Amino acid sequence: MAEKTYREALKEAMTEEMERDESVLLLGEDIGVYGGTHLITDGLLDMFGKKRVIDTPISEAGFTGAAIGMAMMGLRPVVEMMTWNFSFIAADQIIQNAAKVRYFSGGQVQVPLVIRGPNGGGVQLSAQHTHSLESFYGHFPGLKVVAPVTPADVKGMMISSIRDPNPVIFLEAGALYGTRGEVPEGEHTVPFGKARVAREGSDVTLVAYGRQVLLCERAAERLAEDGIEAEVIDLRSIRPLDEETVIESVRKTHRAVSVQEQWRYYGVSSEIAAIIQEKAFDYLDAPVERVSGAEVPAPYARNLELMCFPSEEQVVEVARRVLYQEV
Amino acid sequence: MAEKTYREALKEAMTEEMERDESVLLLGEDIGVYGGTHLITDGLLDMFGKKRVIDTPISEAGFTGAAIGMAMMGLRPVVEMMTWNFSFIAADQIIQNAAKVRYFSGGQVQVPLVIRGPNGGGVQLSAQHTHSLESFYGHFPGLKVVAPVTPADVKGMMISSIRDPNPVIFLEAGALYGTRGEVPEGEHTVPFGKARVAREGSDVTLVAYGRQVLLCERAAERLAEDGIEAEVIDLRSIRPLDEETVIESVRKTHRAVSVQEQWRYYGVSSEIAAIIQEKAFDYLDAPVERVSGAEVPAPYARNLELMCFPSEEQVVEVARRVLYQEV
Amino acid sequence: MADEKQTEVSAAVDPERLVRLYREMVLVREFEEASQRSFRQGKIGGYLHVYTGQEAVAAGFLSQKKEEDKVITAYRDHAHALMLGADPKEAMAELFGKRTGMVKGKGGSMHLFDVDRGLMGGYGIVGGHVPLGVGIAYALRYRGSDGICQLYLGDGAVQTGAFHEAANLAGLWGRDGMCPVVFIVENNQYAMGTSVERSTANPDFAGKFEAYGIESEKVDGMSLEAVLEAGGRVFEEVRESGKAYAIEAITYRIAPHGAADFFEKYRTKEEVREWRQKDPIGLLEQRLLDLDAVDEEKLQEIKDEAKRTIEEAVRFADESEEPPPEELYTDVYAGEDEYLGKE
Amino acid sequence: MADEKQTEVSAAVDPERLVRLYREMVLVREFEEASQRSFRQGKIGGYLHVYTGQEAVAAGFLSQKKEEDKVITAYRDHAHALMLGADPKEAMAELFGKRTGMVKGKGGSMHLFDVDRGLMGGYGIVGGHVPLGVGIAYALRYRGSDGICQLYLGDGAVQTGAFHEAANLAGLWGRDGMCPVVFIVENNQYAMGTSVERSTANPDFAGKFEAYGIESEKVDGMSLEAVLEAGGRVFEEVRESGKAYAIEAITYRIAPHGAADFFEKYRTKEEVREWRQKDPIGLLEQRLLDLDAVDEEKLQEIKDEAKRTIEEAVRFADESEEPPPEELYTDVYAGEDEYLGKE
Ligand SMILES: Cc1ncc(C[n+]2csc(CCOP(=O)(O)OP(=O)(O)O)c2C)c(N)n1
Ligand SMILES: Cc1ncc(C[n+]2csc(CCOP(=O)(O)OP(=O)(O)O)c2C)c(N)n1
Ligand SMILES: [Mg+2]
Ligand SMILES: [Mg+2]
Repeated sequence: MAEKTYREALKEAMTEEMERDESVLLLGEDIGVYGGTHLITDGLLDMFGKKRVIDTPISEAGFTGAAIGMAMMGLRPVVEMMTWNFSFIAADQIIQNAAKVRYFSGGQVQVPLVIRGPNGGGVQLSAQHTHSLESFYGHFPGLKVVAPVTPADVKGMMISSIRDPNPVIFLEAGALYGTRGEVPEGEHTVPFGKARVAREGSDVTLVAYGRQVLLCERAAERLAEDGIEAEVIDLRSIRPLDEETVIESVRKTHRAVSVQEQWRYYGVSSEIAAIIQEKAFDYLDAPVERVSGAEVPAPYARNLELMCFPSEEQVVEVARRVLYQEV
Repeated sequence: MAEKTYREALKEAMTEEMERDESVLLLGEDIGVYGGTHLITDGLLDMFGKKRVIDTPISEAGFTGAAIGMAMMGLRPVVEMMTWNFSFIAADQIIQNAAKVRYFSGGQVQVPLVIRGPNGGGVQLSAQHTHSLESFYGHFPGLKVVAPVTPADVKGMMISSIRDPNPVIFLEAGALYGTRGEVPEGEHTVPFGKARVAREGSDVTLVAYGRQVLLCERAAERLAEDGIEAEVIDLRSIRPLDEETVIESVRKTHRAVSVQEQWRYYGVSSEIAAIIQEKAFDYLDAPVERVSGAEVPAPYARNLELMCFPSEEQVVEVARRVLYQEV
Repeated sequence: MADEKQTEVSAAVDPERLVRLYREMVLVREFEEASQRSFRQGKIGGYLHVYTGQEAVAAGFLSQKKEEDKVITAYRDHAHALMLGADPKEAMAELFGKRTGMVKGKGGSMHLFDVDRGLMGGYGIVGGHVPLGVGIAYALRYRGSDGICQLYLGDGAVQTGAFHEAANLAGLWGRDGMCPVVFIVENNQYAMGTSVERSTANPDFAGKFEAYGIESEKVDGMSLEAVLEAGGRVFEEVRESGKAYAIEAITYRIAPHGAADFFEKYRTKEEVREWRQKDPIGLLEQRLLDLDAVDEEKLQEIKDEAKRTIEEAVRFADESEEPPPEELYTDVYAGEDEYLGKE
Repeated sequence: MADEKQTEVSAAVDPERLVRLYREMVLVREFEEASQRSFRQGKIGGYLHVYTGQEAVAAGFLSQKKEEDKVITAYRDHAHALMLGADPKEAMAELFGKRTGMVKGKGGSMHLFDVDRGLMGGYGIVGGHVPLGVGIAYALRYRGSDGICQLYLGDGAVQTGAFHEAANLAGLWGRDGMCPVVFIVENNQYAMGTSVERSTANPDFAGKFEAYGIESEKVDGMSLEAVLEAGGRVFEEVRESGKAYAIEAITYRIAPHGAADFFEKYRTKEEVREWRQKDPIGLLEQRLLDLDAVDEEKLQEIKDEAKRTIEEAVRFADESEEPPPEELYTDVYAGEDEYLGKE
C-alpha cells in the first residue's frame, strides 16, 4: 500500500470511477479550468473533457438540482460543493428533491448522486465559512451522510458513494486534505453504516468522526500515559449510524465521551448520548458527556477560534471526569 | 379571559403590536389581498395598508433577506413563511445572515425579525409539504426557536418575539389553527426559554412541544386511569431550551419519555435524552425513551400518514415501558 | 402574432388530430371536475390543483412528445399524466391515496410520475423542479439520445431563484448543444392569489429568457392549433440544436388555485367571465364544428364517453385498497439497503 | 458611450476633487499591497480579497454618498470601508484579528462594518447580501428618509438565485417609489477562476435588469470621471424616484482572486498586461498631469504619505492585542439575554 494524502486518495477514487464508468461525471464551481479551489479535481478536465467535468457558475441550487435530474436519468454525478457553507443555497434541492423523490415517485426513480466538499472549520474563515453540517443533513431520511477521516476511508467511501444508488452527502475533513496515510490501490470500498475502531481500549469510549477522531487518538495517547486505556470509535457514517459498534464498546468500557466540532444543541453527539443511554443504560457507570464546539458563530481572531473547537485537553479532562478522576 | 382560536390569538398579537409600534410590518406570499393562505393575516392589509402588509412574489430567499435588511435598519418585520416547508429556500438567509450578522459585525447591528408559519404535518400533504424543523433551525446559535401550542402561548410568544431584538423562528402548530383556548386580553408576553408544566405528575415525565403536547396530555389521562401520574412538560422554546424544568421534573419522576413529530435521528428528543442523562443521571430509573415520527419522507395515503406520527397508544406504551410495566 | 400564425397553420392541421386532442381535453376536464367533487366528499386529501382552462397547452405540446422525450412539471400535473397516456383509473387512485395509484398512493395529486411514458414527475415546491429538468436535458444529450425535455412551470415559478440559476445553466449548456430543454411557462395570470402584475415589474415572461441567452416566443395558450404549431416547430429546432428555448403560453386558470381557494378576493367575476369565453374546449368545439369535423351529436358522444371513463376511474379509485402498511418503509432508499431507520 | 460622456464631463469636474480621490485610491492600493504582504507573513488568516484594479469604482461612487445613504457589499470590502472614512488602522487591525479591529476581530477581512458611516457590511456568501440591500432601501423610505442604498455585487453574484429574487422585489417595490437602491455590478470579468463568458450565455449584466423592470447603464469602471458622472446623475434620480436602478461598472481585478490563487490558469499574461494599461490609478495620474492639477513631485508625495499611513496601520495592527477571551461569547444575541448556550 502506498502512502497518499487525503486529497490524492479522494481524487484517485473519482478518477478510477470515471475511468470505469462513463456515467460518472463531475459538476461544480471552478473544478475544471481552475483545477478546483482545493485542487481535488486538478487535471481531470484534461483527462475527461468538459462534458464530464463541468465548470458551473455560482448557482448551488441550480447545479445541484441539475445533478439530481441527471441522476434520475441514470447518470452518476459527483457535485463539488466548494465548501459545505454554500450548501444552504442548495438545501431545498438536497432535502426536498434528492432525499425524497424516490419516495414520492413510489420508487420509480432513484438518485445516485454524490455531493462532496470540505466541511468544518479551523483556518480562520469566520462565521459564514465555518460549519459542521453532519446533523443538519443527517436528520433527513433518504440521504446518506458520511464523514471519513483517513485517506484510506476517504477513497473507499468515495467509491462506495459513487456506486450507491442513493444521494450521499460526503463531508470531507477540509483541514486534512494534506494529511497522509496508507491507501489501498485500485478497487477499495468501505461500506456505509460501519464504524471503525480507531484504537482499542477498555476504560472509556471516545466517539468521534472526521477531524475529531485524530484529536481523540491524541487524547487517548495522553490518557494512556496515566494508564487509562481509551477506545476511540470513528463513526465514519452519520446516516446510517452504526449503533452496535458504539454500544458494544460502551458495554465494555462503561463510559463514553462524544466529541464533535459542531454545536452542542441538536448535534450528532446528542444522538450518540441518547442512543447509548437507551441501549446500554445498565452498563453505564457515568453519564455520557459531550465535547462540542463553542455555542457561537465562528469568530475570526485566531485566539477566539481556537477556543471554539474541541481541544485535546478538553477531551482528556472530560474523559477523566467520566472516570470520576477529577483533575 | 376570552376563548379564542390559535389563529385569532396569533392575529391579535400581530395586530396589537402593529398598532403599538409603527416599525412592525409584515411580508409574505398572499398575506394581503388574499388574506393569507391560512387566514392569519386576513383583514390586516385594509387596516395597515400596503406599505406595512407586503404581498411578495414566490421568493422566499428574496423577501426573507430583505426583511433581514429591514431589521438591521431598526424595523421589526414579521415574515410569513406560507409553510415552513418552503423555508429551505431561505435557509441561507436565515442561517448565514439573520443568525450571524450581529456576531460578525462585532455587535454593530441586530436583527429583530420574526419568521412565522405552520410547521408539522398531518393533513396528507405528503413528502415535500410535511416537515418539523425544530432541530434543523434549533442547531444554530444566533437564532431563537419557539413552538407554542396553546392559544395563550401563541399570543404571548408572538408578542415576545416581535419585541425581541433577535431573529425568532416561530413554528406554529399548523394543525391547530382552529383549536380554542383562553387568551389573556392585551399585553401578554411569554418569555423564551421557560418550559410550561402542562400537567403535574410524579411517576413519569413526558416531554413535548407543539401538537405533541396535546397528545401527551391525552396519554397522561389514559395512564391516570391506571393510576400512573404523568407529568407533561411543554418545552415551548427550542432555543433557548429550559433544561432546568425538565431536569427538575425527572428528579421527581425518575423516568422520562420525549415525544416529537420529527424524525428520530438528530431531533429535539435526542438532545432531551442527552441532557437528562447528563444532568439527572443518578436519578434515572430507566433510560429516557423517545417517541418520534417514522423515519421516512411523509407519505400521502391517509393510513400510511397516520402511521408516521406519534400516537397516543405509542406514548402510553412507551411510558409503561420506562415504568417497567410491560404490556 | 400567435393569432396570425394560427390561421396559416390551421389548414395544415389534420381535423382528426384535432378531434383526438379534443377528446383528451374533455377527458382531462372531466377528470378535474370529478376530482374536485371527490375532494369535497373527503375522498381526496392534501392539496388538489386542477388544470381547468389550460387544457390546450398540455394537449398541444404533449401530443408532440416523441418516445425518447421527457416531461417534468409542477403540482398541477393531472393533465400531463393523462395526456401522456396514464390510465385515468391509476391517476384517480393516486388522488385517493390507494395502492393502485400511479405512485402507489405515496405522492398524491402533486406527485404523479410515469417514468415509462417519460413523465419525470410533478413537484410541489414552486420552481424546485426547474433545475431537475435542465439536468434531464443534459443527461439526454450526454447519453447520445436526441430526446428533448418539456419543462413546464408557472408564471409564479419564474420569480424563484431556482428558476434563474437553472435557466442560466440551460443557456450556457445549450451553447454547446447540450441542453435540449423547452421551458414552457404556463402563464395562467396568477400564482395562487398573486396576479402577474403583482409578482414582477416586468410581466413579459418570454422576454425574461434573454438574460440567459435563450430565445423565446409567446403563444396563445387557449388555442390548440397555435400551441400545436409552436410545439411542432420549436421541438424539432431544439432537438436539432440541443439549445434551450422558451415558450410562454398565455392561458388562464378558470378554476380556483387549489380545492380550497377564495378566488373572488383577487380577481373579478368579469375577468373570469371574459376568460371563460376563451375556454380552450369551447373554442375548439366551435372550430371543429366550423371545420365540419364533428357535429353536435359527436361532441356529445365524446363527452359522454369521457364521463363514463372518469366515473369508472372514480369507482376504481374508491374501491381500491389502501397501500399495505409495509409500504410506509419501502422506497426510502434504493438498492440493497433495507430501510435504514426502521426499528 | 461611457467614453463619450467622459470628455464632456471632465470639464465640469473639479481637479481638486480628483486629486482628493486620487489620494484615496492610492491609499487603498497601498492598503491592499500591505495586506497581501502581511498575509504572506502569516499575520492575516482566512481569506483575503483585494480590490486592486477596481479603485475607481468605489472612489467614484462612494465619494458621492450622502449622510443618510447606506452601503452594502460582498467580501471584497476593504476599499469600501476606507473610502467611507474608516481608519486604516482599525481596518488593518481587523484583518489581523485584533480587538482594535473594525468589528473587534470577530469578522476579519470579509466582514467590515462601519454602521455609523453607513457601511452595512461586507458579506461572504456570494449573492447573499443582495436581498439585504433591497430591504435596507425599503426601510429607508419606510422611515421617511431620502437616503439611498448603494448595493455592490460582483459579476458572479448575478448568477445566484438570491440576486434574482431580490432584483425582482426591487423592481416591484420601486414601482411604488419604495426602493431607492442602486445595484452596482462590479464586473471585473471573473468570478474566482470563471470568466463572465463561462458564467452566463448573456454577459450583458446591465441588460439583465430589464427582466425586473429596472433601468440600467454601463460605465467604464476604470475611469474615475466616468464613474463620478454616472453616480452623480443616477444617485439623485434614484433619491428622487425611489426606484431601483442598475449600473454595470466594467473593470478588472488586476490582483489574484484571493491571497492564494492560481491565476495563470484562467487568464493569459497578455490579458492582464492589457488591462494593466487601464489601471485606474495610472490613468488618473496621467489625467491629473494633463490637467496640471499635480506634478510628478506631488504624485510622489501623495504616494509616500499613503505608504506612511499604511505602515503605521500595519504597525498598529501588529501591536494591538488579541480580543479578550470573553469576546467569544458576546454579540451572539442582542438585548438583555446573556449568552444563551454558555455553560
Ligand atoms: C417555494 C414555494 N413557495 C410557496 C409555495 C406555495 N404555492 C403553491 S402553488 C403557488 C403558486 C404558484 O404559481 P404558478 O407558478 O404561477 O403556478 P400555477 O399554480 O398558476 O399553476 C404557491 C405560492 C410553494 N409550493 N413553494
Ligand atoms: C454561494 C457561494 N458560492 C461560492 C462561493 C465561493 N466564492 C467566493 S468569491 C467567489 C467568486 C465571486 O465572484 P464575483 O461575484 O464576480 O465577485 P469578485 O470576487 O469578482 O469580486 C466564489 C465562487 C461563495 N463565497 N458563495
Ligand atoms: Mg400561475
Ligand atoms: Mg467578479
